[in-house]
Amino acid sequence: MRNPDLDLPLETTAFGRFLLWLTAGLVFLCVLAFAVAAIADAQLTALRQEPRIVTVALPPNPEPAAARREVDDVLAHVRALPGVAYASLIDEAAFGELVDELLVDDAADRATGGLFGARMPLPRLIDIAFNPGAAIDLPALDEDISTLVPGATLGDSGQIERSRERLAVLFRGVAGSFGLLLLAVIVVVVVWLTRAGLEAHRQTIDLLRQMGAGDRYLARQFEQHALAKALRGALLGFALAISVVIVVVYVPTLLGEAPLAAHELAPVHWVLLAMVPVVAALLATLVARLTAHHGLARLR
Amino acid sequence: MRNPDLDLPLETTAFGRFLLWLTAGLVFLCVLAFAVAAIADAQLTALRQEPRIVTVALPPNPEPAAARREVDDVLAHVRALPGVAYASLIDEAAFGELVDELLVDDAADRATGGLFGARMPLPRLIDIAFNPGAAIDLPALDEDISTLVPGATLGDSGQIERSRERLAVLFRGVAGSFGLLLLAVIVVVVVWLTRAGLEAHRQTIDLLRQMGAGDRYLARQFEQHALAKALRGALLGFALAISVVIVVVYVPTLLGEAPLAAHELAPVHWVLLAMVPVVAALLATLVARLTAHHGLARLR
Amino acid sequence: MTGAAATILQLDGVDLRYGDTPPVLHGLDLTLQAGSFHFLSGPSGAGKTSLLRLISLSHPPSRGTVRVFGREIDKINREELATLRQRIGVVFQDFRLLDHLSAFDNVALPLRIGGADEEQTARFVADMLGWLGLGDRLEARPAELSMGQRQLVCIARAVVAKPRLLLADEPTSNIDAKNAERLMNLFIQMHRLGTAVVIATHSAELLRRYPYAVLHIAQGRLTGPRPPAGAASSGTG
Amino acid sequence: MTGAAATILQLDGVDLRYGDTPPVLHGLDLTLQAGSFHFLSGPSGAGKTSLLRLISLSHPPSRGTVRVFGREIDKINREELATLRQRIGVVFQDFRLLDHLSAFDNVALPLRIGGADEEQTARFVADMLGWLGLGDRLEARPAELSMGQRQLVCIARAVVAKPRLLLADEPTSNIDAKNAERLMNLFIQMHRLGTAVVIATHSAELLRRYPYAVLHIAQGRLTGPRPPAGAASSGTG
Ligand SMILES: Nc1ncnc2c1ncn2[C@@H]1O[C@H](COP(=O)(O)OP(=O)(O)OP(=O)(O)O)[C@@H](O)[C@H]1O
Ligand SMILES: Nc1ncnc2c1ncn2[C@@H]1O[C@H](COP(=O)(O)OP(=O)(O)OP(=O)(O)O)[C@@H](O)[C@H]1O
Ligand SMILES: [Mg+2]
Ligand SMILES: [Mg+2]
Repeated sequence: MRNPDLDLPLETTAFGRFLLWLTAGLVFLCVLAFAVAAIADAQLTALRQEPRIVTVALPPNPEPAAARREVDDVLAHVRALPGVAYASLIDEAAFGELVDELLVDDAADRATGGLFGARMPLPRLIDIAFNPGAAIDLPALDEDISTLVPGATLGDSGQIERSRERLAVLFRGVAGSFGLLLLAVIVVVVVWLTRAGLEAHRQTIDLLRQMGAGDRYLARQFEQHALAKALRGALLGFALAISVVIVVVYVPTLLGEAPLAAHELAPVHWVLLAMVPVVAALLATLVARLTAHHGLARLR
Repeated sequence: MRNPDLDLPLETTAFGRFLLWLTAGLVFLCVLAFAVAAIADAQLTALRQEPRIVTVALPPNPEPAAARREVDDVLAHVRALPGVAYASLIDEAAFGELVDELLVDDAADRATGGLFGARMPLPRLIDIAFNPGAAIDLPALDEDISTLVPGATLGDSGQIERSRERLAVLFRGVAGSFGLLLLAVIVVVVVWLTRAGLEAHRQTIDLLRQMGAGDRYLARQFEQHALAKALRGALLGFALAISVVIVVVYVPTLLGEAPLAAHELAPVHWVLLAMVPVVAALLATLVARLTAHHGLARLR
Repeated sequence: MTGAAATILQLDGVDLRYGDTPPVLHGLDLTLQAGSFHFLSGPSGAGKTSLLRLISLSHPPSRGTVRVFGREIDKINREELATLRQRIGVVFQDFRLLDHLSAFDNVALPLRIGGADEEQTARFVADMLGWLGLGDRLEARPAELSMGQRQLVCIARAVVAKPRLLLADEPTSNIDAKNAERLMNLFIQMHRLGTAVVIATHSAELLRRYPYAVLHIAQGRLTGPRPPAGAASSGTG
Repeated sequence: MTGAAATILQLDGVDLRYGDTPPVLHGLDLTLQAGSFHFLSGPSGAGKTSLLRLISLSHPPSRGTVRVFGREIDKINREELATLRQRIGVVFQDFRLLDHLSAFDNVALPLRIGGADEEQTARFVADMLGWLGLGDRLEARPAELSMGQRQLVCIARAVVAKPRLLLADEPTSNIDAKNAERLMNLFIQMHRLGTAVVIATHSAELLRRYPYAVLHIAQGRLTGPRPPAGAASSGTG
């Protein structure tokens, strides 16, 4: 008449009552943590996709032939380095314009020849672009170049990017570890709830055993219950977490604040996030089963 | 022989088992949320303490008398505005040095007179410093100034600060509300656990009533239990959260990354954070008492 | 019978029903005087326990009025009800010992709830359990006692606070003949000291051996008090 | 006695102790044949329930060997133990019904655990409870039954799967005389069909009325099987 799997009243004790909500809470936090890691990862990828450009400044040299030689030496040296995508002299007129732009706001002024005209001796700048992700030994490069051309200096425009990169790596690492930690917490919680369930239903278990119920019969009840509750809890936590991600990430983007760039999340990130509740529920089920079997084997 | 408050075996059911851990988890999250709000608040205070400086650029004017008059007009107009702390002309030699510094890395070069010397006509710059927190109508100021001196422009260095300010306000609001929400969750959890406790101990409660135990006798057991468990849980959660704040905030600062500036947290912030576990524990106790009384009144 | 013939309990036209089912008890009228002694008999499922639930104020009547110690229970507030219940001792048919407490603490409950001091409690409880032959099992949990021993603990708990009304539901169902006689003597002693006693039993033996009035319940209706069933003498206590 | 005289259970020099306390049972030797019938008597706390715990394989002996259905229980693995237990029916002194299940589902448990199909289960259970007079209470939870009714449910659960060994601990403690006789007839019927029956009781009445061997336990030692106590005739079943 009734479902024969109702022997153990798991609903009425901690195991049944709390598994759903604790799983929901933990999966919520876990998905949030992995979302932060995914955002950091996406930004890291973006940062690494940008070719990194370092600028070399050679001091002005009034003698055209020597100047040309210096530039050629540096270009030849740099192009031979591994990881360099290209290296080129910024043309002087363009550099003049750049200086004008930096100091003069008014287009009209600039049209009349700017503050400096093009007659001033300017330093010669060489842009070196490295391949994405290439390992660059900037101090060594600095030394090489000042040996080639005394007074030549290496700009440090790469510095800020590298700091952001390190920050993204840090965030990805911390958030990712936190997410894994939370999965471990789910395992601990399920072990703990299953033990509490075994404890709370000790007398009923003894009774069912007396009637000839084997470990498999009993453990199956914990397992099925864990699957049902943990799956529902995990989906609930996932839905909440994804809502929060959307609210926190996209709403400020719409408001024009864009503190985080989630539109950069790749499909693989979304797939990984969607796997969290499934993994959590399966983990809970497996752990409930193993804990129940282990606990039952110890009870007499 | 035994403690007479042991009548209800609250330890053995959800109420006793989970109150501590759930309080610990929720207070942990709550303290983290309030810590984020406090950091945002500290940064907001810092941003608002910085005098905001806006720079006006007047186009070069080769005629000294007219040039001086233009500068005086602008200074007079600006100093009359409400909220202006001071306004002053940046001296030309210093500006020349600034330009040199911007474009020439080498101290030796600079000592020989720099790229430009001091003979070039440069735009004249006026720094306007506003009082902290003053409301500034920048577009109106821009218009006034270009009426006074055609071709004068207003730099927009204030723009970035305002965006950071809005972001800090947003973070403070969101994190603070989340913290309050978590306190509300604690209330809900305690109501829920107390109800579960009443339910689970229904038969024992009936028995104690049959022996003449009044509501106060019974509710006191829930209340005392809640106080003991919630206080321990809250302190545990607090200790964990403060450790996380220290690890996340100070360790990167030591590593030189400083994504957050927690050394700016004021004593009042620390006091408020320290109050979270106390408030949570008292709230839990009060709610357990009221829920128990209410629930007991309904049970027959 | 010693003690003034004050009315301890009075039922007038009382029905009792559980949920929507037909009433289990119909139109009961009953008066219990201080220092009275009644057996309550009837077949299994007749309503003996249900009647004791009414009398012990643990289940409200569906119809009619119940007065205890001169008070109509519909008109009593919760605090007063608790106080009245402290004067009633109940031996439950299913014992209802608290599993997590020792025999000692189980028996001490009514004294502690009544606010007795710990020293007095310790003395009373140890004396009572000692007299019942459980002096060496004070610290045992109910699960560590035999069924008869549990029943003795339940009886000790019901009588330790010297109630003015004692209701015992099959108090000797798991107890051997020798102990049963000791218990009957205890109940008779209490009745002589002024406690009103009602003992529900299906044991023809008890009814035959002890010369007290019998309330008989069948099909939800009460007959009696009938005069003692047999003319046997006994009850040396 | 019908059925082959196969040995169902054999105890050799068995002790039983709980924790560190002195043994509750000492040096027991006992053999139960298929289709035998024994009463187990003794004062409260003598160890009747403890002996039944040994026989029902729910508590291991502290010393000595226990053999059931020809197998020594120390040498049986967990799965086989479960299978052996399915052949033993136990009427617990404290019933041990599952509160959250209906009377029907409680009685169905052993059949379901044994893997019987639902249709057969439904028929067996309804027949059994109907015969015991609980046909209209199939869906009642234990808390909604009188104590005697609960005891009947417990008995129904013990016998429904037709065990080869039936252990009943005070099976009539809360049951009126008429029902008690019906139950005894049921047990006698099962014993005639080959089930070994052991009934623990403190009721001198039962021992007097039914002409079966009595195992007497006192101070942890077993005496008997003694021949039937009285020479009374009875047991019309
Ligand atoms: N909580 C309940 N809900 C519904 N029905 C109930 C409840 N308690 C008892 N009953 C029914 O009321 C009737 C009387 O029960 P009661 O326990 O009073 O009988 P009793 O005379 O004490 O029997 P016994 O001798 O078996 O203890 C029975 O038919 C029983 O099934
Ligand atoms: N789990 C246990 N732990 C410790 N002692 C126990 C335990 N169970 C029983 N005892 C003790 O063992 C002795 C025998 O108990 P048992 O329940 O076997 O007696 P019994 O003959 O069934 O008595 P009754 O007629 O009262 O049911 C008793 O003194 C009892 O206190
Ligand atoms: Mg009854
Ligand atoms: Mg026993």
